Parts: sequence; C-alpha cells; structure tokens
Amino acid sequence: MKKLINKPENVVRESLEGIVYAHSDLVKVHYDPNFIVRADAPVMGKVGVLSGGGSGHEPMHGGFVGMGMLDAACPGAVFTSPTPDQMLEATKAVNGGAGVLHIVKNYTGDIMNFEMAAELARAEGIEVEAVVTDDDVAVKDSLYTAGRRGVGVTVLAEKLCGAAAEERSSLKDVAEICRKAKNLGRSMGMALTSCTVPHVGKPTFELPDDQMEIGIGIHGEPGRMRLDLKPADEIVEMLMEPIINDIPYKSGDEVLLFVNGLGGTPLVELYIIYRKAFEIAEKHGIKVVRNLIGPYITSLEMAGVSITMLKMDDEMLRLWDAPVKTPALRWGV
Amino acid sequence: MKKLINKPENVVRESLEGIVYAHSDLVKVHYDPNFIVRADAPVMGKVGVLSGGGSGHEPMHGGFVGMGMLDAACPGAVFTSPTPDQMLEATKAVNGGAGVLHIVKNYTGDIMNFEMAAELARAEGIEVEAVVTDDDVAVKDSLYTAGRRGVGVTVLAEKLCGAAAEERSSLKDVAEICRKAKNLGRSMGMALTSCTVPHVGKPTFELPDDQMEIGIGIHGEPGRMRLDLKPADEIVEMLMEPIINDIPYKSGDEVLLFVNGLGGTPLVELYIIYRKAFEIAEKHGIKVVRNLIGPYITSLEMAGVSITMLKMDDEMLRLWDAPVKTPALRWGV
Amino acid sequence: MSIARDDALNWIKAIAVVIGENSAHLTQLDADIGDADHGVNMDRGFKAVMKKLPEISDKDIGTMFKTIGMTLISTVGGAGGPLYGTFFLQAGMKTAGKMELNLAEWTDALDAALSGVIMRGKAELGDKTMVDALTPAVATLKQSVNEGQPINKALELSAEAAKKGMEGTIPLVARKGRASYLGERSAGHQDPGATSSYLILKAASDTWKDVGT
Amino acid sequence: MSIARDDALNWIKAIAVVIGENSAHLTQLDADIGDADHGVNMDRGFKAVMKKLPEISDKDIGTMFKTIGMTLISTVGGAGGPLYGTFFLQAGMKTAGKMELNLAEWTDALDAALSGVIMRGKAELGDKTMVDALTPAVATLKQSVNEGQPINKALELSAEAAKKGMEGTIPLVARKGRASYLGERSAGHQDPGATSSYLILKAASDTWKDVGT
Ligand SMILES: Nc1ncnc2c1ncn2[C@@H]1O[C@H](COP(=O)(O)OP(=O)(O)O)[C@@H](O)[C@H]1O
Ligand SMILES: Nc1ncnc2c1ncn2[C@@H]1O[C@H](COP(=O)(O)OP(=O)(O)O)[C@@H](O)[C@H]1O
Ligand SMILES: [Mg+2]
Ligand SMILES: [Mg+2]
Ligand SMILES: [Mg+2]
Ligand SMILES: [Mg+2]
Repeated sequence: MKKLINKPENVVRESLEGIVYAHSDLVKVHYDPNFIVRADAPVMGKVGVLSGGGSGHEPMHGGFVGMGMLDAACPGAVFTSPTPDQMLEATKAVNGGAGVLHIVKNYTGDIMNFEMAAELARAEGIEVEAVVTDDDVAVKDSLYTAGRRGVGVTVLAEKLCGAAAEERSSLKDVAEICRKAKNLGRSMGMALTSCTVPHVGKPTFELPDDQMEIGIGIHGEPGRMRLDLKPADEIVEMLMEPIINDIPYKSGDEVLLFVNGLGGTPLVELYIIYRKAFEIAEKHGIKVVRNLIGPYITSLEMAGVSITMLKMDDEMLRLWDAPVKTPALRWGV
Repeated sequence: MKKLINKPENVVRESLEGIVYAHSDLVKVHYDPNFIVRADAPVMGKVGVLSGGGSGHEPMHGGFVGMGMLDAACPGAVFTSPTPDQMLEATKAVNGGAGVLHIVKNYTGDIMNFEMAAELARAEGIEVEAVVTDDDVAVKDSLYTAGRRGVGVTVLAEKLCGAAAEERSSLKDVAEICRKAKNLGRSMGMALTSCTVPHVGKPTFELPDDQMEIGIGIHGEPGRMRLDLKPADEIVEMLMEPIINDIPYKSGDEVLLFVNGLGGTPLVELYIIYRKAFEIAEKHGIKVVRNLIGPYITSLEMAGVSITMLKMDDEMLRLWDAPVKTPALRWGV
Repeated sequence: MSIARDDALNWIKAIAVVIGENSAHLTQLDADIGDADHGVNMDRGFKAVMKKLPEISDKDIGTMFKTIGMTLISTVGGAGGPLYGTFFLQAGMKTAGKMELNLAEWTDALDAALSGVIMRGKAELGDKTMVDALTPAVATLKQSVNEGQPINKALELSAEAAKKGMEGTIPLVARKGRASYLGERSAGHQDPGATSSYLILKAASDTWKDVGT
Repeated sequence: MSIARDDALNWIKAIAVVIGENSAHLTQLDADIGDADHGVNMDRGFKAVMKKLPEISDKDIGTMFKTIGMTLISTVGGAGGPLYGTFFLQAGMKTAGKMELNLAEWTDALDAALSGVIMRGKAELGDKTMVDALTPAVATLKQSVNEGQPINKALELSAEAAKKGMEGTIPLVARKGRASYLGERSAGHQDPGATSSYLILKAASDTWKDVGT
C-alpha cells in the first residue's frame, strides 16, 4: 500500500489536525467525538446545516464547512459512517435556535446513525429535519433494496442549503431546497482503478489493466458492470445516457453540470470528460448554465470520474451564486 | 495505460475545448498556435503576465488565467515546453501597451523557447521582461548545469505578479515581485508512483511497491535518491530539511506554506502532510501566515507531494490576499 | 443451573477475542460485497467494550448489556454499529436488574435483541443480512425452551442454526445494506454481518458449554 | 559532383523516415535520463516538415533549410525544437540561394549549424548533449575537405565520427539539459539528442552514398 500516511488508525485524526493548522480562520475542530464546525458556530437565528459520512471522500464534507455552506461536518472512520454521538454533539454545537438540517447520503449505516442522532437531538429539544440524498442512477431504485446511493448531488445540496440558511430561511424551507436538489439531481460514476482502504492495506477490488468498472460507488462498491477500457468519449456516453434518461432531463432544461474526480484522476482528464458531457447535454437541448469541475467527492486515490446533473431554477441559481467561504469552495468573498 | 482520454495526440486540444465550454466567462482559447488568455485581454495600460510550459501540470498554467493572476498561458504538448510562435502570439494578445512579463520555469527547453519568443516580440516593438523560477532544492544549483528546476514557486509568483499588474504596477516592478518570489521561495517533492505520458503509454520510470523517489521532478525526472517507503512524517522531514536549510529560512520568518499534490494523491493525505510540515516550520520558529493546499502544479496522475515555502513580506501578503478570479484559484470576488 | 453475571461477562470477553481473530476475515467478506470495513469496525467496537468492562463488571446483566450497546453505537459506526448497538440495548432492557438468566430469559433477551435489529434495519428473512443468522438461532432457542433442553445443548443448537443461516446467505441476492447495490452480483458471497452474528452466538455456546440444566 | 537541391530534399525525407522509425527508441533514451519526449517531439516536427515540403521543393537549398528550421521551431518544442530549429536556420543562412553544394559548402553549412546550436544552448563538448555528436562530425568533414575526399566518403566518415561521439556520451555525466538534474545518475546512458544528431548525419551519408568527387 503506497500512501502518504503514518498509521492507518491515525489517518482521520491527523488530517483533522492538518485542517486546524490550515483553516482555523474558517473552522473549529472538536475531537472525541470528532466533528468540524464553522469558526463562528453557532450562528444565532440561523438554521444549522450539518452533514457527515465516512472519511476518504475529502473535501466532502469537512472541506465544505464555512460561511455559506455547512455549519458542521461529522467525519467517520474511512468509508464508515460516523456515529450518533458525533452527530448529536455537532448538532448541539451549531444549533442557533432555528433548528438543524441533517443532510444524509443514502447508505444504510448513515441512515441508521443519523436516525438515532436525530432521535437523541429531538429528545434534547432541538428541532431536526433530515433529508436523504440518493442520486446515483447506477443503482436501480426499489422499495425492496437500500435504494440509490447518495453521491454528487450531496455536494451541490450542501452549497444550496448553506446559502438558503445564510439568507435566514426557515428549517422547513432549507429542507425543501435540499429535497428539490435531491429530486432534480442525478449522478453516475466509473472507476479505472480500485482504492485501498488504509486499515485493509490492499485494493478493495481487483480491476485488470484493460478493464473499467461502470457505476462504481464512492466506497469502492462494485458497480453495474465491468467492461473493457474505452475512449473517454464513449465512457462519458455510458454515464450521461442513464443520467439524462432517469428523471428524465428534457430539452430546454437548465442544468448545473458537475464533473467530479474520484481522487486519483488528474484535472486534464476531467476537462476532457467535461468537454464530451457538455456536448452530449447540448445535443439533447439541455442548457448547461453552471458547472463544477474537480475532485469534490472522492474515493481515496481511486482513478475515475463521476458526473452529476442538477436541474436549476432561478432560486437555485441565486443560491448557487451566493458567496461561499470554505476550505474547498470559495467565491463571492 | 489507464487514462480517461481519447487519442494521446488529442489530449491537449480536447482539454482546451473543455476549458472553453466551462470557463468562457473567464478565459478565451486560441488554437494553432495554442494559448489561453483572460476574457477581457488585452487590458489596456496593464502589464500582461504570461506563463507557459508543457501540459500535464494542470491546473498550472491555464487554470490560473483570469483577473488577478495570468493574462495568458501557453500549453505545450504533454511535458514539452511550448513553442516561440505560441508565446509570441499570446504576448501580442495580452500586450496592453505596458509590456509583458514572461514567467519561465527553469528548464532548458522552456528557457530557449521563451528566449526566442522574447527576441521576436521585442523585434515587433513589445517590451518584454522574463523571469526564470528555479526553486527546486532537490537539484544542486551550479553554473555548470541547467541549474535548479522551476516548480511550486511558479504558481505563487503568478498570483503575486498578477495582483501587482492588477494594481497597475510597471513592468519593471511586476518583474521585481517575480524575482522576489524566486529568491525567497524554495521547494522539494517526492513521488510514490510514476506517471505515464499518454503518447508513451507506459510509466516513465519503474518504482517498486516498497520504494519512493525523493526529489522527483514534475516531468517524472528521477530525483535525488530512491528509498524504502517511510511514514508520512518522516517523508515530510526529508523534504522540509533541505527546503529550510537552503536560503535558509530563519526563526521569525513569516512564510506561505504550500503543500501541493502531484495529481494522484488524495486531499486527505495532503492534510496529513501539511500537519507535519506546519509543525516542523513552527519548531524552527518559522511562522506560517498563509497556506495553499491541493493539486496546483501536478505531474499527470503521479502520486506524490511537493512542499514549497515562500518568505512573505507585507507587500507580498497584500498581493497574495488581493482578489483573484481564475478557474483554479478564486477569492475576494 | 443458569447463566450467571460472570458467565455473561466472559461471553463478552470471548466475543472481543473471536471478533479480533476474525477481523480480517469479516473485512474481506465485506470487501467482496460491501466496503471492506465490517471486521475493522466490529473490532474497534469490541476493543472499546473491553475498555468499558471494568466500570460494569459489578453491575447486573441488563446494565452490562445496555452499556455495551451504547459503546458499540458510539464506536462502530456504519450499519453494524446501530444494529449491534440496538441488539445489546434491547437485550439489556429484557435483562434489567438480573444477576443471572435461565434459558427462557436468555431466549427472551435474544428475541428482543433480534426484534430490535429488525425494527432498526427493517430487513426481512432472506434479505442477506445478520437477520438470516439471528432468526433461526432464536427460533431454535424457543424450541429448546419448550423441549426443556439443558442450556449448553440449547446454545449449541442455536449456534448451529446461526451457522446454517449464515451459510444460507451465500446464494442469496442482497436486498438490504450495501450489498444490495450489487443486485445479482451479490449472490455467491457470504454476508459479513450474518457471519459476525454467528461468531457472537458461537462464542456464547463455547463460553457456556459447561452450563447445564 | 556535388549535392544537388533534390539530393538535399531526399536527405530531409530520409530524416523524416529514420526519425519516425526511431521515435520510440529516442523517447526511451529520454525516459532514462530526461522526460520521455524527444522521439515524439522530433517525429512531430519532421512530420510537419514533410507537410511543408511541397511549398519549398522548387526553392533553393538555403530557403529549404530555413523553412525547415522555422517549422521545427514552431512544432517540436522542448530543447530539441529551438536547437534543431537553429541548426537548420543557420545551415540555411550559409546556403542561401544555392541550388547545389560541394563538400566545402556542405561543411561550412554544418559548421554554422553547430555554432548555432552552441550559441543557443551554451553547451560545451562533454556536456552530454547533441554537441558531442555534431562536433566530431564537423571536425572530420573539415579534415576530409583538406584531404580532398570524395563527398560520399567524407559523409561516411562524418557519420562514423558522429556515431563515436554519440556512444561517447554514455559514460558522461550530463551538465546541460534535463539529464543534468540526475548528476552522477546520468552516467551510463546514451544521450537522446546526440542519438538524433547521429541519425540525421547518418541519413545524409546513406542518401548521398552515390555522390562522388
Ligand atoms: N437493513 C439492515 N438490516 C439488518 N442488517 C443489515 C442491514 N443492512 C446491513 N446489514 C448488515 O450489516 C452488515 C454490514 O455491516 P458494516 O460493514 O459494518 O456496515 P456498512 O455496510 O455501513 O459498512 C451486512 O453484512 C449486513 O449483515
Ligand atoms: N543546452 C543544450 N545544448 C545542446 N543540446 C542540449 C542542451 N540541452 C539539451 N540538449 C539536447 O536536447 C536533448 C533533449 O531534447 P528534448 O527531449 O527534445 O527536450 P527536453 O529536454 O526539453 O524534453 C538532450 O538529449 C540533449 O542532447
Ligand atoms: Mg462502511
Ligand atoms: Mg520535454
Ligand atoms: Mg461495510
Ligand atoms: Mg525530453
């Protein structure tokens, strides 16, 4: 295993310490239980926006804590959802009296831990709403399964909800924005290589040099199918087709196009991917009005990409363009 | 070779097309010869700041074109310096009458091509100054060799010079800022894995699973030495020691600490590196007053990291904090 | 005879040992159809439990189980944390104040624990989860109670039933948890959670093999 | 006899072929002590030159060489571009207006080309660069002129000298170019630029082997 780490069991702790050294102007970090809150938390009268999940997806979620986005992030162990005590303490730390929104990615573990945390927080008199993102079209949705996974839309929802909360929208309204993003956004990803979970020490799955995994999950969960390597343009078609046809997106729709690197993919490749994704969208008459390109929801050092489309309306455009000041996303200030 | 590309010979062109689709609000792209200029170029009365180099180091340089940083970037073929005709055309395109600064990384090819371009531009009556960055302490400097390589300081110099030009400083003064950065900044990098040049199709060098390359160059040039893998903290010590002792940096110095990912290294590892680098700096009484953490000067998908320190004064701090609006670096607007 | 508080304590210690020994195995099973962390998570949890034991070794069985449940909830994470946390919390409620358990009480405790897991995870038999190992084990226990089996024999039978349930998950297509994303591709792999559940019940049978009627 | 304009044209075509055939080899040499692009860059450059030939096939040798120099400068990049571009630009100056070259004129042209490379790159003999292949080749040519050797014989000798110079770079420690970053580690590898220079001179000798006195 080739990683720039010390001991696998120290990865989360030491990266949190790095964040403290680097961004104490933006965030505060609490240890045991681990959570990151914006430096000025709690902001009185403002809805607190909280998310969390396993580590290994950086900058999500900790890199999105700050003005205009998340009030708190709870990092679990690598690829393991955080625990209710982390979420409870973080919820208390960011509760400014207007309630707290939990943005939860749809994974059984995350759901159950956030459920328990919400129960505990409510028991302490804090108003909590939870919205579950489940935008990964690689997984067939069904009442009889765990349903679709929450991926790229989570990042976009965190930005939109953070902006809405900054405008002092009510918990109900901020949660409504989140549901809107959940309903209007779809994603799909693929991997060229596996990733190696530090405490496991070997790749989560074996992928031959001439093959790729289409529909990969951000924890290295195997995807829809394994195929021979293809040129980038064909790969983008394989990802865009299911994304566009799910809701579906229609001619005339205005969307945000998010091309996300999974951690080991260089930017030059992401732009090649974006190029084709953009052309496919335009071919369908879908207008790309905003974009995000880079590694924002990653899977350790996995080489691969995910594409997310989110249908935008005027309110969402306003919220997207609103100022944000976090370690990983920053504009307008 | 596992890459999200189509044909190797199309990598540069197609990624430029992606940039056009994504950032037409910030930049304009010219093909044959290839160069990127800010959308509002030329800015009359402002010094034009131009850089360029081989592709494969994204976001450097194209991602830094925009208000407050570069006026133009010339992308060569992957790992190959661009040609004089690109530089000449780009220089003309950004000349607002106040002259143009060429920021050149110290590689024989870059030097010679930029020299020819400057000769041609001057022949056309454009005032051109060139400053060569050479901050890589992995290479022993000497009059009898090509000298130290230009690496991380280049990114920082581009930000500082762009801000100075935005303040309408003269060509002489903007070049002076660049020399200051060149003289006050030092870097060193290391690699866990090689990278694969698209048209070559196989790794530039072989690195056993239990070894790392200390002092790697951003083109995969072998470094100072090859050692057995070590924990991150020891690796950081191996990089920081030569960096600190070169100029040297002294107790009481205020520095910008830049931890750069080489393309295949996830952010979580960069924060673990930053943590140790910060602690070593503080241990030496060196005060870290600014930082930059992420993949900004990369080597395709190489897994590895480079550390750059730049001694800051009040003028440089003001220029660093000044607004910047480019695809890869953005704040204050 | 019955299961004394110290027997219960020894069971917990035995679980910590067996989970530690099988951590890599459980993680590998999870790598095949999940995200390669079940063993590590459970091991982290039961190491934390071991640290807590001194505080509770003089308490009643219910308090002991409840504390273990809380500890697992705050240290395991993932799906395993809330599920096994609930498992012990519920068992703790049933055994509140008790310093020893007879077979019927043990059976009631496990039955409540299983119901808790189902309540929390909403999995049904055949969804390829820990429920597939726990359900037959509890069923056998109830039968043993009716048949008046000696405790050790009953525990042995329940462990065997759990083992069959665990092995029975191999051909199943997962409908709950991460493995469900794989659809058909989840078939042919043994469920890690069902495996840890078997190990936990097996540990009870091994620890209490000398506890007769 | 002498080197006619069409012979020169054939030499350029021969270079394009041999560089194409050796592209991978040159790139591999560059991978060992540089950045693995010399072959690809040179090949890209001479492919561009081939596209240009129609425009210049009726021009004098000087114009032909100058156009080739400009084309290499704008298509090769790296160190090779300016160096070989200057090489042909300088050769072009010396042969301006000429429709044929005798051995002395060819020697003057190559001498100017070499001086251009040295002026541009500031390398000295023994720095482990193309200069180490070109210098002995030019020296031998001058000697052949004095000895009144037939052109083909002189070219053969110059190619052999270039070959020796190229092989002579193997033990050297690079003091110029990317390879110099390696310091001692650059020894034991043949310099890619010296190799392409040899190939270019060998192509002349092969193309003009029937050109006598
Ligand atoms: N809804 C559920 N109900 C019951 N058990 C479940 C459920 N979802 C998952 N499990 C069990 O949890 C196990 C995985 O646990 P673990 O790997 O610790 O959590 P995660 O999947 O979050 O990484 C599965 O093997 C399965 O037995
Ligand atoms: N200063 C110099 N003078 C003469 N030749 C040089 C000099 N620097 C490099 N070279 C030659 O250029 C060759 C490398 O060319 P190339 O790989 O195309 O450029 P780059 O090193 O920029 O990638 C070296 O093998 C060497 O022969
Ligand atoms: Mg997990
Ligand atoms: Mg090169
Ligand atoms: Mg798991
Ligand atoms: Mg080269």
